[in-house]
Amino acid sequence: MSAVNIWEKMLNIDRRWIFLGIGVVSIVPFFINFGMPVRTTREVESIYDYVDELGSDNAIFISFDFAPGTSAENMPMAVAVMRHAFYNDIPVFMTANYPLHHGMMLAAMEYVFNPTTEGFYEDVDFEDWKDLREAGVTGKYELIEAWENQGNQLPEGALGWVFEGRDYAALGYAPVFNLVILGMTVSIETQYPVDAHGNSTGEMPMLQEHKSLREVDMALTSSGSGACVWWVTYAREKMGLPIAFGLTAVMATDYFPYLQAGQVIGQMGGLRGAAEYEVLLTENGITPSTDKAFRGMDVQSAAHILIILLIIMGNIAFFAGGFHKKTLLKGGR
Amino acid sequence: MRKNWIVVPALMILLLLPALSVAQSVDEILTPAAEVQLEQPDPGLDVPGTITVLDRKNDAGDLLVVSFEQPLYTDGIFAYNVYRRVAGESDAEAWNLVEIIPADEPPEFIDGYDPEYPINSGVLYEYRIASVNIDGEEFFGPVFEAGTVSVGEIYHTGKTRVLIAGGLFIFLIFYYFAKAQRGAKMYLRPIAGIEAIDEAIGRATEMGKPILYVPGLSSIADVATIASLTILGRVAKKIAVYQTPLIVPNRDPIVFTVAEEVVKQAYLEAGRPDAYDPDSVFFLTTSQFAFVAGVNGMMMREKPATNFYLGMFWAESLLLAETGSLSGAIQIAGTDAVTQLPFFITTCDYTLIGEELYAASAYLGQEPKQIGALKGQDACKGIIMGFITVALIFGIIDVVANTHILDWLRDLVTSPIME
Amino acid sequence: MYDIIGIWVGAFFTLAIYSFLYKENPIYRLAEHLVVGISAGYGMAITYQITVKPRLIDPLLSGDHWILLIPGILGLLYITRFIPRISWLSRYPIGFYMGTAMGVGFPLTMKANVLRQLEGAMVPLYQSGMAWYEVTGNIVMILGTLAALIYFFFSKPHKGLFFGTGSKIGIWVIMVGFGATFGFTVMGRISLLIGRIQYLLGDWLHLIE
Amino acid sequence: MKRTVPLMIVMVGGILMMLQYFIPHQISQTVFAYYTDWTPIIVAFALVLGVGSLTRIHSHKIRRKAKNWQYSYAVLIPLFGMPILAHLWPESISGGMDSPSIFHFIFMHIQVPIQATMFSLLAFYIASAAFRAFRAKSALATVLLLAAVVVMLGQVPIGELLGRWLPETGLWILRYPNLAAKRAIMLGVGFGILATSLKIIFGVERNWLGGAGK
Repeated sequence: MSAVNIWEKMLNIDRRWIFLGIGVVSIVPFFINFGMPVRTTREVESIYDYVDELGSDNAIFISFDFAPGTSAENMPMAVAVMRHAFYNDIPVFMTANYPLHHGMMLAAMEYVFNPTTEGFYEDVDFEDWKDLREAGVTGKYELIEAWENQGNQLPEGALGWVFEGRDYAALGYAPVFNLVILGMTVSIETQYPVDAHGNSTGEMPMLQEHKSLREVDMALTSSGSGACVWWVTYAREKMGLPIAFGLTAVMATDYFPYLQAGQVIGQMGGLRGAAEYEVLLTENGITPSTDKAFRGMDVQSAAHILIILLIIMGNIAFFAGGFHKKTLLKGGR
Repeated sequence: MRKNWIVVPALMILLLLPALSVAQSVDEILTPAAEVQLEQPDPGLDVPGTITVLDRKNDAGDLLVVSFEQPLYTDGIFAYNVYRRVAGESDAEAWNLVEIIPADEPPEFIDGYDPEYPINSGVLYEYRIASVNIDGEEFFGPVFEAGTVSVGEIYHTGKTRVLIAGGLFIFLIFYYFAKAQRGAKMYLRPIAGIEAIDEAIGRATEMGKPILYVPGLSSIADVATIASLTILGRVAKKIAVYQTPLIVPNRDPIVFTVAEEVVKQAYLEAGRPDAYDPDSVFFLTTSQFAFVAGVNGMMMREKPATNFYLGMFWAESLLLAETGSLSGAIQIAGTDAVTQLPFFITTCDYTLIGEELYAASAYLGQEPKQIGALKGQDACKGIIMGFITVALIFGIIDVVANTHILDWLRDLVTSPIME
Repeated sequence: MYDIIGIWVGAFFTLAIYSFLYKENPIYRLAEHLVVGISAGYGMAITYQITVKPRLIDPLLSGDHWILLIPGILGLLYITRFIPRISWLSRYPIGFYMGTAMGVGFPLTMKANVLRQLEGAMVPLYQSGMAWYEVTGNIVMILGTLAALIYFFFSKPHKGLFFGTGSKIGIWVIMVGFGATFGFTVMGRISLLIGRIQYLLGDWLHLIE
Repeated sequence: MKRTVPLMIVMVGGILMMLQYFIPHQISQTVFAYYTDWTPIIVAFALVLGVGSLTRIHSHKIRRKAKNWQYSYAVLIPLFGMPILAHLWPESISGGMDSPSIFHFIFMHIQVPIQATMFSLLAFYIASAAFRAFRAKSALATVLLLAAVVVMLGQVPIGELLGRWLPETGLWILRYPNLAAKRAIMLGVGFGILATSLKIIFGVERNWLGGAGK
């Protein structure tokens, strides 16, 4: 057997062995748990700092602009910012730009309000505090007081109450979303007369206080497609709404021009960006522990190392085997 | 062709912009507000003084700029409540609370953004402002009638730069369209990829093996697909002469019918209609991964000498090119999908990057529309390049001579965000 | 109970897709077809309940928004696509949507993609307090943008100092940019795998936190 | 009627909306308000096109008993089943733990896992291609791969342990040369989009008319 043949055999290995390799590498670190530190970058810090400055008088949008396909990356970003906002009592409007994305919004709420999630928030349905609302109790702190006076008790482990219509409004999907953004620069209520749960938005205290995008302080678009640009083109360029990007890693490098030109205040890129936000939340005592994105970073490290090794080994086999001589084109690069 | 064609339009905007930015400075006349009525201020808190109301420029006649004199003694004042009603109404119920301004913020705001209490064009309003203490008690100041009504404008002066840029763009595109339509010969630089395409066809002929051509996975509406089909015509014509077998699998049914026409036509033009094999162009499946599995199977069985991947690709780019490189074929790729380009570059022998694909198709197709559009876009890129070059020079001058001329140039292209 | 069954069903379909890595098989094919049907069906349901009903049907039934008949009829014309003899009528709504969308987008794209980006490329090379790598970065950024633009400039041969050297630098800069895209794309795909493994090992089997 | 009227609609609509941007006056705002009200309604019907062609392809397959025709039922049944479920129980659209429904179940526990897993298959394929196909064949491809390796190491915590310079260099690449390349591409794409818009508005590009008879 000649030397060339060994290299050729190596390169023609059944790729299911490689599949197995990547599978093993992505499972094992979960059980060893190195917990390697993640250093934060200014791209993510600027979003965190901006949200941290806001309070119950302000309001933000979180737009769920991703499908299930990229939820592993986009969901932790949206969830992290949502928990940050709830901690600071910032009202959150939630939207989705496509029918499938509507489902992701609901899934995010399910996660944050679920008692099995560490550091969850106890959700109060819009209908359940109707009497208080009609009695004119709409300020966050007096609302909590009145609500607890009615005999409601915060469940163990919950970080706080969130009142639908006061702390969040699940607006959901509306078609031709770029036009919806344009329309919301005038009035949110005309674009969303009812929310995803069928509640009348006009009755919501947070909509009465923040009637249009002009009275909103930021929009985060957690996006798996080019739709994130709509927020820049239709809200930022039209009336100056600060925009924050949460992008999948595949998209992240393409949007640096927007960041540098000052069209967005910051950007989270991929799982790493989400992990950075989780680290910031935990370091500042906003969440009791880091979440899924941070826990995935060990695996990410291991898998990157494996792939780099594979590239190096493959190239060695390729050049040592002399395959490069075969296919070279004159006009080629 | 004229050498200085970039300079003319560039100079045009350079000259126009400063002129307009001067014209844009606002000339608002202060209208003294008439005093209508005076209420005795409560001894509790001092109340605001004169309220000034101005029309806001560049609006639909639905905004007013309201400012007021802060009281002398601001002790204990927590915020100011601003009320508005239509002038002349006597009903106390008609007062609407339109804005709450915290005491530490500037005493000015734009009224009319609240969709519940809109301002109507041409209607006269009156205002009154109350000082509010921490308990929410209100101490009203005097009522003032607005000195002006809101009027809508016909042209938005803040958007001049966009207008100029847009107008210039439209002009350039149509100028080159017309020029191309008149049959003027326009220069396009030769694209290296075309040379590689010819060479790869030759290689396949020498080896007597087939050529695989994948026109992307997108629909006919995609620019990349259209460009790819133009190139397919040219490739097929060459192949017809050499009588090399051709394989063209399709994912989109409409693209399939067009591709079939294109190949048939190419064989006809090459004078070899008899050599056309009706099975060479075919529809495979619409499912993305099944398509890849099918094409990969063909690559391993037929071992084509050359693979072309031109058009729109998604995640499948990686799978196709990997199998192709294993089968030892020469691979030429081209797409405008930025995320797929790195994979093509590392796996293929030659890759047409983004716009090069369009340019290659315009170059090969020689269709006046395509060339005209390409030239028009080139002219715009030329202007952008001109600006960046000048900015670079100004930037160097700024550092060396400690001047601020770059800011001046930047202001020329900066369009304000707020309407 | 609802959740537990849900997670088992989800795990089944996750593994069904992964079975493709070993070999194409009927269960994979079933999952692949289901996802096409469900996503289109879900889209149709949401669009009807959220758009068509509250924005068109309810106002029309209430009786005083007759003007909505115009968009309603225009929309219905889409359906003529399936009737070959009058299928050309579907061009009306397509034309309306295309024309207006392009018209609305034109000035905004000009502003966000062209003017703003030009503005962003005109940064001062040096300001007090900048680190050396930021200054070199700015120079690389400005020259790189210029060079990459030259590479995509087709009206001049790539010869001479400006166009020749420029386009050569341009392609290098583009390659470094693509390197970054490559790295991030790999990272993104791995992240999606991590998400699924967390689902299988955590939500389903409870082996990890 | 067949060609001229649609071309007119495109042109009038396009020019009107372009001008509207520059005119703040009330009339222009009213036109725009109508536009934002109507377009979602019109576009909602476009969905019928996709559903129609799916139905056509798969019912055709079933009728002809083409290869794997049984799977076409797996497309058609949920395609029409989902809207029916939603119509019978409209509250299931809002989903959530409070109102478990079949509709929500199918979305959360079939659609979401399948779609999320589909894309994660690529992690495996990238690994295989890394070994078998990513080649430093030329100087340019080498630069690309080197930049990729630096960025990949810089983005994960282990890069930090290998040396502080790795993440720093990775970020520098992202913030400067990457930005330059992407901005040039963005400008090129921007002009491409603008030129295509113009061609469509002024009827130079008429491809979109196709496919519906001459």
